[in-house]
Amino acid sequence: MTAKPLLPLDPALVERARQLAARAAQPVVDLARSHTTVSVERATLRLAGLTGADPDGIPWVNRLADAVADQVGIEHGIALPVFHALKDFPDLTRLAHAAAAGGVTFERPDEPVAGHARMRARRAVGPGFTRIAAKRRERDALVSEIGDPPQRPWIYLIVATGDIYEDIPQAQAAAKAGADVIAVIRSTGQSLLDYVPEGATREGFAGTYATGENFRLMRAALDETSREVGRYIRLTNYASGLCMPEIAALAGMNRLDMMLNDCMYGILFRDINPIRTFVDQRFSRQVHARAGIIINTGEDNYLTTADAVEAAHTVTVSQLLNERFAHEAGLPDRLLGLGHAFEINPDLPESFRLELAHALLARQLFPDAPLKWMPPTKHMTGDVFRGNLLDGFFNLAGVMTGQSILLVGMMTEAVVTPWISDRDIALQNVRYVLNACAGLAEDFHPPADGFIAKRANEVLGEAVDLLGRIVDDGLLNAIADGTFGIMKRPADGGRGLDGVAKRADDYWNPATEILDQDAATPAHVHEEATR
Amino acid sequence: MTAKPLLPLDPALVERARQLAARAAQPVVDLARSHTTVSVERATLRLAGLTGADPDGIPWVNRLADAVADQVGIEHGIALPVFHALKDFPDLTRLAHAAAAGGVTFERPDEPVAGHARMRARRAVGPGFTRIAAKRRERDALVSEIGDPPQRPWIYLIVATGDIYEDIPQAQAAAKAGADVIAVIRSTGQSLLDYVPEGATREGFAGTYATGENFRLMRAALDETSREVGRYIRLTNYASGLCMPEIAALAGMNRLDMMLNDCMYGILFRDINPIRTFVDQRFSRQVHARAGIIINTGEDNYLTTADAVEAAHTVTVSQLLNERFAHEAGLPDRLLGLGHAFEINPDLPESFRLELAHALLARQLFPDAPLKWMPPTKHMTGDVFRGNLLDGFFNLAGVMTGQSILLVGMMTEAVVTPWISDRDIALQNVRYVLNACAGLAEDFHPPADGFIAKRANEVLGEAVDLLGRIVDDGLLNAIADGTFGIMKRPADGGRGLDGVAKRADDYWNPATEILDQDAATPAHVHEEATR
Amino acid sequence: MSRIVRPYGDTTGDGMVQLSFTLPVPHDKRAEGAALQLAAKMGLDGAMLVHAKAIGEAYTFFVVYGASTHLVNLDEVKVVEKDYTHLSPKEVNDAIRERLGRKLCVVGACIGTDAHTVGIDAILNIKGVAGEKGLEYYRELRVVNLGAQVAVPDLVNRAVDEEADAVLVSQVVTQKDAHLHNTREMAAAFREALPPGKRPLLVVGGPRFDEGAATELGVDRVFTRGTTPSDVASYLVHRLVTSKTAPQRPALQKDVA
Amino acid sequence: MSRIVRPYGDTTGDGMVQLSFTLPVPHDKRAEGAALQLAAKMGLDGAMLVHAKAIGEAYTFFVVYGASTHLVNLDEVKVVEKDYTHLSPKEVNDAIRERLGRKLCVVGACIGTDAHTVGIDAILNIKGVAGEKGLEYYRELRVVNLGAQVAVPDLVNRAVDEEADAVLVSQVVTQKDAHLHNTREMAAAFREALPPGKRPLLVVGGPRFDEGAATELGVDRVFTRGTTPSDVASYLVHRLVTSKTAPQRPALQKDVA
Ligand code: B12
Ligand code: B12
Ligand SMILES: Cc1ncc(COP(=O)(O)O)c(C=O)c1O
Ligand SMILES: Cc1ncc(COP(=O)(O)O)c(C=O)c1O
Repeated sequence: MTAKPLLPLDPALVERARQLAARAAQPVVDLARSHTTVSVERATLRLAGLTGADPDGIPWVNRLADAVADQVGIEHGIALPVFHALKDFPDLTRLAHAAAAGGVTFERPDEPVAGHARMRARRAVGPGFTRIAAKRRERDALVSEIGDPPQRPWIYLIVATGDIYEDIPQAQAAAKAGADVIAVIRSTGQSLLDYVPEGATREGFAGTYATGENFRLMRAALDETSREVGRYIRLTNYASGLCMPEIAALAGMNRLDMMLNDCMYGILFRDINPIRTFVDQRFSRQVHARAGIIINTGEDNYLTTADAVEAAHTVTVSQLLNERFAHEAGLPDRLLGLGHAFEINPDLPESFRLELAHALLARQLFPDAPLKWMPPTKHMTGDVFRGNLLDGFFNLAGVMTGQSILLVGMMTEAVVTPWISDRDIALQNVRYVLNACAGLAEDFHPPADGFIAKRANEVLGEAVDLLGRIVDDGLLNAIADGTFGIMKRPADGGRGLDGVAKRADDYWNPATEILDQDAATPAHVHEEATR
Repeated sequence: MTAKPLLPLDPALVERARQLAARAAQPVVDLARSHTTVSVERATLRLAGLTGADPDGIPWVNRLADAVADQVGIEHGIALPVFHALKDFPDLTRLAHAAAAGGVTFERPDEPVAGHARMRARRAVGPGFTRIAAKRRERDALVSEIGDPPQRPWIYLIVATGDIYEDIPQAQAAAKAGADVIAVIRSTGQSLLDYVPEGATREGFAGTYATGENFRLMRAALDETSREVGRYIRLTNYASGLCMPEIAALAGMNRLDMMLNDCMYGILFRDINPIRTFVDQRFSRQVHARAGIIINTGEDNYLTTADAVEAAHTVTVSQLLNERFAHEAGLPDRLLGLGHAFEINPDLPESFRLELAHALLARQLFPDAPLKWMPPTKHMTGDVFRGNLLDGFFNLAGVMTGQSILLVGMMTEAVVTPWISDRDIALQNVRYVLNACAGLAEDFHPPADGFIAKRANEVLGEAVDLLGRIVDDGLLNAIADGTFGIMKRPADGGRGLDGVAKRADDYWNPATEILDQDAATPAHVHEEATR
Repeated sequence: MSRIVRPYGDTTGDGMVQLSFTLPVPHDKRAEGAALQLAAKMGLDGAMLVHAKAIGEAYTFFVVYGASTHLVNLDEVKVVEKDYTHLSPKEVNDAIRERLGRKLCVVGACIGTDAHTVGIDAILNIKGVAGEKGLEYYRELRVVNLGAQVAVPDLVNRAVDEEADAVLVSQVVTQKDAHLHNTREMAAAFREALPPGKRPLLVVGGPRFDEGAATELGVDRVFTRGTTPSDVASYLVHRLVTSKTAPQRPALQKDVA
Repeated sequence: MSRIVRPYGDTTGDGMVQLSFTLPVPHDKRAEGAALQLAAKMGLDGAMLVHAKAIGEAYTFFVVYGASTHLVNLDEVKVVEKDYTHLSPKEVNDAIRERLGRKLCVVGACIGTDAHTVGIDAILNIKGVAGEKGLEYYRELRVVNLGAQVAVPDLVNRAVDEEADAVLVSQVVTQKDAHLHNTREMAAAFREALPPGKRPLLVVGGPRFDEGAATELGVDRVFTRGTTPSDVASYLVHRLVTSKTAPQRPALQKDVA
């Protein structure tokens, strides 16, 4: 699906942009490698099979990890203390119960006892990774059996009732009406919860809680629907917020197919501490790489707070950084759903052609990535008639510029989380545009010295300049200065910093041990990834 | 405004199409030259200044013409009997009163008395033509003073309340909201009335009666608005139906700027007799040529009864015939608002690109004609949200293919005659597309061997074939066979045939005398017209 | 299934609806209040005024979202039940041939000033609609299609001349209720012209009719959006051929002045 | 101008409105009848069901047009009158300096789980909105912007610490009435924490609030769509500086449990 270039971009400049992105990312990668977080540690316990929650709904992984952290900290990794203590318990659940009751003393064992604990830990997380691998094979089998969507872009639709049992029929209806990908968005509050709720949930605000059980229920329902509609319907959720690594693990173990997973979204839009985010993000991406999950990045969000023309280059910069972080974590290009959006003020002269220029630029910079094309939101108003029109032109830009995943815009964007009818109207809109304009790209040839080519080059130039400044100042400082989305987030601010620890020299984690091997294995990495 | 060609059309084939159209039209032109109708005769009286109506609302032109027709027929022209009788009356109105009361005996005077009558007749219609010429100069002056719309296509909007006093504020509001051309559509019944109602009217169904007074009121209101908005707002009405020539005369005398005026619309869609229509049509076009009025033809209508893909070539054939008839009647290319429409079933794969192909074909065949681009109607449904979307793509096709006059589509097309809010939403739609995509034509280059070029050539080929068959069978037979819009209209059927007469050898009409001189004058005819 | 339902936005029972309208008032806070007043009177609870836009100086357009407090009782819904069995063209022809023993004559027209023939042609012309052939295709039907803009007296005369069993009338233009007026005028004219037993079956159709309005309009049957020729043919057979009773006329006298 | 108006389609007094909704019933004639029943209950006369489309097997979406029989009485429209004089930044600064003699302290936040800061930032940040600078630009205002997702207790504590004169809260997410619940919770918390004379002025804003709901929500003022910083600054000066009386609190006790 490599797209053929329509823009006269200077390859040297593109190369330079990538080098600068790698340089800008490196200090943050080093930071991520040298720190751990409570969520990374809990994710390890989840991979080791610990599930369930106490009567107050606090998951046992939290109760257990908290107990360990209280007693010996997390900087060495909680695996050794946990699996050492496990010698006296039949399983992790029983250990967690006891730890929650205050009845376990955790310690960091010395060799050779530590070796036994490591062995137990490796044996425990092994099945977790095996399950992820099995789910990945299951997906591959289902896709080859049932089939992929017949067209690009894939049609991506959001469901958001707050109640998994309302979500399921809506998602199934949406798939039958044409959606190829279903995203269940999360309740407004979830990203700030430092635990992942348990079980099937029916009470979310503007979205449904991401839980292992909700994942399972929805995936099972969509498997059924996939067979009915004759194409594998992909399921998406959000590996974001304070529990990013755990959610990634749950996603992998429940065969989610795509996950929103941005290197900076939580920092900027949830005020989560930057270091926490970067550490969590690396772990979760490593899991996604294993699970064959397509990540979706969140550059679209910047354009809801910043101006889409002025800040166009910040999208490009962020895409390059997300690409770099993803490659480093072992994700190949074909799993990189880099985001961008149709958010230019529609009253601006030539706004549609500016959108085409930006969308083509992304398409051409990342020819092998399944780019995610996001609909207008900021300039949507309560005028739903106009809203449906703008969504139509968004769809058109998606077709003309060869986008890979198209998030379906809703005419009620400025009004409510989508109604069943909004989705139906929106899908009808997408179907019309995809069908009526299917081959229009054949006729679309922006001249090399024309408006579109000029604009794309201008944005690329601005991106290279900004990357240069970020290399000089440091990415963390750039974020603190409001470079992305005009949100100023200092490295020592935000939530969740208390859950971060610099790894001690003897830090050990059976999951990262495996994951870091992956990242070192070129086989997982797409040929493009290392250029 | 000559458009530059995007399609690889064979010039020889285009030339052949025009030659065939001229040959197909000739017998009908001969028919039109050799017949007269009651409406042509009444139009002559209107040019001579006769206005007003009897207490039942029947215009004096009808009363007078009927009286003459009853006594001496119309085949010699009613001018001589009328102006001969006028010697005993102070003016035409008094003569008409008396004739209506049965108190006048009409006769065809012999020479030299006939010469005096002719003199009187010429002196009477002279001021009518002078008024038309003055109105034309007035328009030219206003346009150069106030200015034309800044953009192409011109935005053409329909007003249709049935009540001229509701129409006026709506038209003014529409102009302020962006309309460049206002059309007041007519009450459903008017085309079958064999007279033109008098005065300001407030009771029409799905449209407002076309009357001289309504023309005057609306034009005056729009003159006011033109100054306010800083561009000359054009006014459109319909020279169609049984009174086509009279309406044309009233339009010229009241400075209407465009008139719907098709060579076959009345035949096909109002079941008016073909001969009546062709005779009336020639006279009215001659008047329009004098008045500098842009005619709008009605090819769009065929696609509401026939399929827009199957019958695409009938549109092309009709455009070529309309062009031929118009040139023959003295209309230059710049007054030829040939019609075509976005009526392909939107569920058809590549429907939008087929629309582009058809629209480009028309654009390229008639590079100097102010083409009128008509919105979707047939496939519009009560789903107004979808309706607004389709209208957006219609607008886009208009911009991409360089259409000249864009009739604004309404999302409520399948529901009601437009509400004030429908127009506002529709204009907003047009504004968005025109503004956001202004220069998109720069990027639109359908390849010479691509889908669009192939389709355009296919339609042109089919059109040439059909023209060939029409030359062989005769246009009247083709119409009888349902060639256009699947409407079968035999030459001896339809309404108004009783108002047609073959001109006697001594037929004389002071208006046609002048108008036929025009047509012979190459000055009036655009250089393109005669090729 | 519950027999009482509410509109559905994204949660069962939420009652959500979308509404838009223009008020003839300039756009200001009072206008917005007026829009919400109307929404409240229409029974919207917690109405959200999500869009307000001036149209010129004297009008404002609004979009409102809110929860309708009204309940829909499915048991109280009145529908015109399909009182006839759906027949294939062959069944129609057989029934007419066997039971009536002569061709059944149908006269069709668009009356008044209405020139929209696509709908009636879809029913009558061989070409048909939605993959079905029109009534002309039925061997045992004799179809006289008068076309558009037929004056009511002309239609009555022709129906009498043809000894029509059924008259099919189409009305598409609805502005100022033209379709209703014309239909009533037509029904009255047939009543005047012919005694009860002699009148043809009167059928009207068009996209904006209410199927339940037959009695009120003085006709036997109303067809609306999505009608196909076989619907009409089946109905005609049911009413004119297979029904034991003579075509039952609605109580015309009391409905139409 | 008449004080009684009706919606306007294309003729004065026609009452025309457009309506759309989904019913949780499969698409059939009964569903269409149900849609018309709802339209009738909402007061639509001669409602036309112009579009009906199945959404899956259990839902049907409808578009209805019709004439609303309800009248809008402009005299009965309740609007929150602008009870303050609109001031320029200079006038605001002068008034505070001259009459209050100290800076006026404003604490702003998005509370609950709401992370939509664009609205409150538009009011507070220098950048502002609609060509106006935000409150930070006003020399005599001290602005503390706590950002998003602030827990109510944290907001109260901070307001106390800063001795805030006014608290500005934004709420954008309205699903399940989150904005109303959060606002009531916030108002109650301030009531509990501080005695009447000591409480800061409570102002909430967001696109889907009803400006008339202040009393009911237990706050002093509600701002909605299209608010600009100078609206807020002028209001603050009016309530906290120029009004002779002390900031008048609505009767909080009786409204919120
Ligand atoms: C095609 C069309 C035309 C064509 C008509 C060509 C022709 N020979 O029929 C042309 C271009 C000539 C035309 C002209 C006008 N039109 Co027109 N037209 C339409 C259009 C686009 C489609 C109508 C159509 O063909 N539908 C397809 C058929 C198959 O559907 P149908 O009629 O509903 O029929 C089905 C059922 O209703 C039923 N049915 C219908 N009749 C009958 C009869 C019987 C006995 C039975 C059993 C069933 C039945 O069965 C059919 C098959 O399922 C509509 C807009 C739209 N999209 O609906 C406007 C529309 C109907 N037109 C309209 C108007 C106003 C006009 C004009 C009056 C405008 C003017 N002032 O100049 C003119 C004049 C016409 C006149 N004197 O009546 C308005 C009517 C507004 C209203 N609600 O009152 C509409 C809605 C457009 C609009 N929004 O303004 N029009
Ligand atoms: C931008 C945006 C975002 C950005 C927010 C970035 C940020 N830092 O603020 C991002 C992308 C992060 C985001 C995320 C989400 N969003 Co959001 N978002 C929007 C969007 C597109 C625009 C909102 C906006 O910025 N408006 C512009 C500002 C200037 O307008 P305003 O807020 O109305 O403010 C004005 C007035 O109301 C008033 N005002 C507002 N507050 C205050 C306060 C005071 C004191 C005063 C005096 C005045 C005042 O003055 C302002 C200036 O005039 C809307 C859709 C839309 N077009 O409206 C959805 C929307 C608000 N989001 C929505 C949702 C559901 C979410 C999510 C919860 C989705 C999810 N489940 O993941 C997330 C999570 C956010 C969370 N935890 O709250 C829904 C809310 C649905 C509802 N009605 O409940 C909306 C309507 C979209 C939709 N249809 O689904 N979103
Ligand atoms: C990249 C990305 N991550 C995550 C989210 C979801 O946010 P939350 O983490 O609050 O559920 C979004 C929302 O749009 C997003 O764009
Ligand atoms: C070419 C043409 N003439 C005339 C008319 C108007 O019809 P009438 O003559 O019935 O007013 C139309 C309507 O669309 C038209 O397209």
